Amino acid sequence: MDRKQIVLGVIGFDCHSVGNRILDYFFTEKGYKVHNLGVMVSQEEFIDAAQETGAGVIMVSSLYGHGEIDCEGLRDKCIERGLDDILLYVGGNLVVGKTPFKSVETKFLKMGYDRVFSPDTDLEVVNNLLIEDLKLG
Amino acid sequence: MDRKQIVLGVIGFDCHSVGNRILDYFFTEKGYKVHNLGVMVSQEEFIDAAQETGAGVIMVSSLYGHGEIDCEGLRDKCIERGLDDILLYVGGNLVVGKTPFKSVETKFLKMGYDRVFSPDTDLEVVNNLLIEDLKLG
Amino acid sequence: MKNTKQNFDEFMMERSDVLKAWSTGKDVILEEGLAYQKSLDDSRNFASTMKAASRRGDTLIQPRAGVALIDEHISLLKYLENEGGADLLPTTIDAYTRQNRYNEAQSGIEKSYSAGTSLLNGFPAVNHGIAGCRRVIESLKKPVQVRHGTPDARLLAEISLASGFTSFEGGGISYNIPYAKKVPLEKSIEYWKYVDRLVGYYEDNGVSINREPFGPLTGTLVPPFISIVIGIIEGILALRQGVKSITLGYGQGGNLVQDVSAIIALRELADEYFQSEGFTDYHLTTVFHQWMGGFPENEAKAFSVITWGATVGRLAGADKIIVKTPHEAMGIPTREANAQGLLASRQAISMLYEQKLPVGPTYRREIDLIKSEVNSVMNRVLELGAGDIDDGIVPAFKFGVIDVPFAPAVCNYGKLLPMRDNEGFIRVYNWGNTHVSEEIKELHRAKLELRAHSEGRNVCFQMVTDDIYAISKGKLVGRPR
Amino acid sequence: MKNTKQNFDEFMMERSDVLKAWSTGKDVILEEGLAYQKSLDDSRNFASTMKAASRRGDTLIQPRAGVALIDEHISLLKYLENEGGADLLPTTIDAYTRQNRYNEAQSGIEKSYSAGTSLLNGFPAVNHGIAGCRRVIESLKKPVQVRHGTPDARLLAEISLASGFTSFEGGGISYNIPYAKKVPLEKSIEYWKYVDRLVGYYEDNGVSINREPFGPLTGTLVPPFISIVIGIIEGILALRQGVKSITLGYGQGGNLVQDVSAIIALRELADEYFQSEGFTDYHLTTVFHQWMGGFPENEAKAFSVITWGATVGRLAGADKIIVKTPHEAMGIPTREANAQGLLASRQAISMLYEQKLPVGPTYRREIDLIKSEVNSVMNRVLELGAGDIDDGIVPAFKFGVIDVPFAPAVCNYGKLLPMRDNEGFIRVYNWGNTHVSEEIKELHRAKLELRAHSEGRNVCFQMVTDDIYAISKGKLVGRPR
Ligand code: B12
Ligand code: B12
Repeated sequence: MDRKQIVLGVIGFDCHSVGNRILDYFFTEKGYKVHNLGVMVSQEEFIDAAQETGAGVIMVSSLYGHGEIDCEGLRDKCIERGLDDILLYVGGNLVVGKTPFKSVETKFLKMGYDRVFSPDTDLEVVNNLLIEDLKLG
Repeated sequence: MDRKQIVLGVIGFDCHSVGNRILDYFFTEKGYKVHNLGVMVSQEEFIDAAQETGAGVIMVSSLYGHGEIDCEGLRDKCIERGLDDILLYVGGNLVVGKTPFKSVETKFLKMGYDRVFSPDTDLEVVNNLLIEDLKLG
Repeated sequence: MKNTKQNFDEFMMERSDVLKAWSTGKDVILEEGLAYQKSLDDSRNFASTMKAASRRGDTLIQPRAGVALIDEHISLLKYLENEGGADLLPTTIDAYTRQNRYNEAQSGIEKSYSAGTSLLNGFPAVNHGIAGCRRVIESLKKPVQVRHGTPDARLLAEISLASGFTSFEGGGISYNIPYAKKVPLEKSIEYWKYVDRLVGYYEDNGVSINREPFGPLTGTLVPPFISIVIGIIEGILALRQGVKSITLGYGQGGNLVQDVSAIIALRELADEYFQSEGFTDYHLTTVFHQWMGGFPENEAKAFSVITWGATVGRLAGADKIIVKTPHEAMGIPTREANAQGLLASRQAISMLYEQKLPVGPTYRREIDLIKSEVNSVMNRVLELGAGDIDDGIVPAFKFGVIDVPFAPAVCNYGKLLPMRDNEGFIRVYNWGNTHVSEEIKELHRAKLELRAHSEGRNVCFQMVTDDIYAISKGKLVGRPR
Repeated sequence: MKNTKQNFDEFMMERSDVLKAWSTGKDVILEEGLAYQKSLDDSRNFASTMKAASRRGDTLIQPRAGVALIDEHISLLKYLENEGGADLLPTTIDAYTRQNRYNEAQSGIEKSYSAGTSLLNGFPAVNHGIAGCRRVIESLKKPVQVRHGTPDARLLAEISLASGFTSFEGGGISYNIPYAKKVPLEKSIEYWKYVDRLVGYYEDNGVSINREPFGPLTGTLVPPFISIVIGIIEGILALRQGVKSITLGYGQGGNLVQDVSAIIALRELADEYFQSEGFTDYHLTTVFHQWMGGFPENEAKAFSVITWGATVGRLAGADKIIVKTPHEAMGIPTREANAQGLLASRQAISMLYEQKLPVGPTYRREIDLIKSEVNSVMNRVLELGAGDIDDGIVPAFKFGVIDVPFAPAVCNYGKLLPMRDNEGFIRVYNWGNTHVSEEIKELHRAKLELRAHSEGRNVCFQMVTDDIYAISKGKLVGRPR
């Protein structure tokens, strides 16, 4: 099972597609196999794709402000479906309104995400963390 | 003795002449006799002019930030020189740096000024206060 | 018959289904809504406010704003009206309502109540229903527009127009392609004919309602001709259903000459096409959107982007400017941040109020280029529709004759790739199947080669990526680091 | 002999007196200062930084900043260098030092120590002396300029240049007329010959020091030709003393066409006059000052004025822009506010970096107008000086041939009154004795009549007042309320 695969998508009813394209392009260039589900992806669709592909990480984006509502419960559903050790990365404008990133991070870590990223994240940094977390290094 | 006279000037080593021109023009239009000493006026020059003319009010401007240093002591000197009931008005950017106007006002009232004005003062309001204070109304 | 004004009886039949989609629909009575609209003062009418402004040569400013709960929404809009000095008010609709997910919207309202803060990214007007919406309208002095991104906005239109909103943003293309994933284009176009027909009803009965197709699309490096083609098509579809007050939009690209030229071209072309379709009894205005792509996080820098937008919008002679806020990159703005965006924009517009930008040959050349791009695409759409624009739309998207960059909709061809040239004009790098002459393609290509040369690299996808980030990183053109 | 380079021995004699004016003067040794300057890296040299920028076609940004105490001043400038991203650094001198009141400055330093905050409006460089000033220079990476407003800046120049400052703002006219009341013009001109001669010494010995006449003057509705005439005259006086790196300045008026035209005219005219005086070995650059008159108090509006300034400065092709801050109307800015001004300006400049404003006939007409105004005044000054510009200056001011509006100096004629025309161009309402042709006067008059007509009032002094307030109240032209 090749863990160097990423399931990528924008969760909920969020239509912001630009960042998604860039993440796809970036990680493909870095040698990952990217399964890009595009925008408006439900939790079920993320999990289905992760099961089908055996990807090591699900990368969830939420830009439009409903992240808090949409992202809740994904970890539990993963466990229910037997994806015990899948990595969950989440990033974007995760809550409604300008909020100190620390408090956003705390909130999403508590929800069971492994790493939380702000919109100005340097993708090279993300890649380094991913190598570490997937023990590819 | 005609109290409807104003001694006007910019105190200290302050060169800001634009507001001074406007005050001169405005109060002249309103029917006061304005003795405009221009910029860079010392406390002594203000008092001399007030004594010579018998004006009811000295209007001190300070824009350049040294107002706190330059304006201190004018009230005492007026009393020394027998100008017991002359009005002292002061206005402009009275201290160094953006400061809540209330604290500036308190500071200058304590120094013995009768009224303290911020730079965005509506001159019509000043005129109304002056009529009241000079009991011209 | 689909290409002309929908028959009123058919409309009424469709309507009875539309109103069933959520419980608040049952309160909407067409004549009662009309009567309510007539009871409102003219100063609250969006259409006549736009008309008066354009006669005066004024440029109005309007924010985006919407929160979950009615009282909070009212106090937000009052603040923007009084402290921000907005000329026109918005009601931005939340993203669940945009997808007709009224259940989710309802739970968002409830969660917002208990959280004591809005957890929705807009105002769920359908759920609040007529009574709630009228409270909003009656609390304000300025005209209010519904701003959203809803492929099927029929119920939203019914409720909001009956509640006294006097302008409705969107269109069958512009509120599908950038906002939806799987809604078939033929569907959203049908839905929007309904909306336009509803507006037509109000117009026929003496109440003018402004309609505003969404010009900026994905907000990201959209070449002017694409935005203009779609604006013209949506304009024609709207006029056919009886719309009379129409405001066509354009999202700032960033280059002064290109943006000014685009607004001029937009206005001239729209009039040409509308008139060649036989319409004369309409009032056309333009709206300029301050930079719609990624913003810098730093607020001082964001102010600079906002001001540059207001500056160009005014110099271009737009009738209205949609204003961003210093919080743009971070999240839904506080009301203070929203008012700051308005105040900065107002200052720029009024400092430019009496200034006229001399528009010489450089602009004229760009205007001509945009016009020939638009004309060749429009001709192809007409061909595909065998002479009728409406019939041409779906095939045009299917074959990629019209292609919106970075759009999420699967019905968008998705091959066109834009890129900035060496002076920051948005050009096309990969045309996909977009239909323009070889000569035009050559011209774009040459401009892009110039840039590539000056950067010492080949024209490549990395440039597109760099361009997407550029303004948020403080540049216009994404040069290699 | 006064019109040419001062004899070195005479200079040295005068110098021994200059250094006695305050105790710190005794530490200044010419050769030691020169050696110190030579020890500094080229990246800290203002003149070469300006030259390199103008070659690259770049527009550099520089703030104004200065506080009473050395450590605070260093940390302020470091902040502006690192967080604000300033290309060039200032050291703004306090107003006591500007009037050579070193005693008052000393007491300001002491009061600032005990108050724990700066009570001076700038950095008292003379009192801090060479050791203090060198600590400032050595703590920074970017070149540092002395910015002040000092009629007699001889000691300040000695101390600061020996300390590693590599640019010195001011001139015998521009640092008298707007900044002083009773200093005779002939005096300040002599003092500034000394400063220029000192710079000439450094130049002769291989260290280039940049000189920058103060273009904006009173910052309030100064018609371009007045600023340009004074810039050219001060430029010639400086070149005569051996200055080689010269930056001529202009304060934004607010109208795009006029401001762009003014910068173009300034550059072209300066080269013409300098060359007709026989100078070829100099490097000329321009500096654009963001709006120098009264600012709006609201910070969002202030950001807008700042951005508009950066925009026009860049479009005009200025080599440097002096940046204002969102605190401008309120008081000396905090360092954060100062950095914000820089960041907003940088964003605007870099978004415009690759854009070229098409400069067509409308600009060209304005350029020609400015040129003929400058030429007629310059001709008259030359006449009054019997062929020599230097001899013409004092009589020109005395008779009002050159007349700076709203200036405090008694040696200024003070009759000229400026006023905005209907498009916001700064025109002349009352010419006093300024020497231009009847044709030009007619042109101004006609433009002003147009405005008066559109406002339904006669051309009157109230308009001048209204114009002075206008930008701070959010407009360019002061229309009746
Ligand atoms: C362009 C844009 C749009 C376009 C989108 C077009 C499209 N289909 O893509 C349009 C105009 C259609 C649009 C619509 C809306 N938008 Co919008 N939009 C933006 C804007 C200006 C730029 C987004 C963008 O493309 N950025 C460029 C890309 C490259 O960056 P990015 O998206 O941030 O993605 C990067 C990072 O976030 C990060 N990242 C993202 N996800 C992940 C995940 C992981 C694991 C990692 C490691 C990193 C990562 O990496 C990405 C690549 O660098 C932003 C504000 C901004 N950023 O300036 C608002 C913004 C995202 N939008 C917003 C909103 C609210 C909406 C709307 C609801 C309308 C409204 N109420 O105003 C609708 C959405 C409707 C819907 N159903 O989703 C809000 C969200 C508010 C919040 N979170 O509090 C924002 C922040 C604006 C604001 N301040 O109000 N929008
Ligand atoms: C133009 C200007 C200049 C010009 C002045 C030309 C001239 N000779 O007049 C120039 C460029 C030369 C200049 C120089 C300096 N300036 Co200056 N200048 C300004 C500016 C931009 C506008 C002033 C102006 O003309 N306003 C228009 C007139 C109509 O308004 P006004 O002056 O405020 O006057 C009105 C009111 O204040 C009020 N008022 C004033 N006095 C009184 C008195 C009474 C009794 C009443 C009722 C009302 C009243 O009524 C007036 C008419 O409406 C202000 C900032 C601003 N306001 O935007 C800075 C400002 C005043 N300057 C400032 C400084 C520090 C200086 C300098 C020391 C340089 C420096 N360090 O930056 C030097 C001063 C040297 C010296 N010896 O004085 C600071 C003062 C800082 C502070 N108080 O904390 C300011 C606030 C800028 C800033 N934020 O740093 N300046």
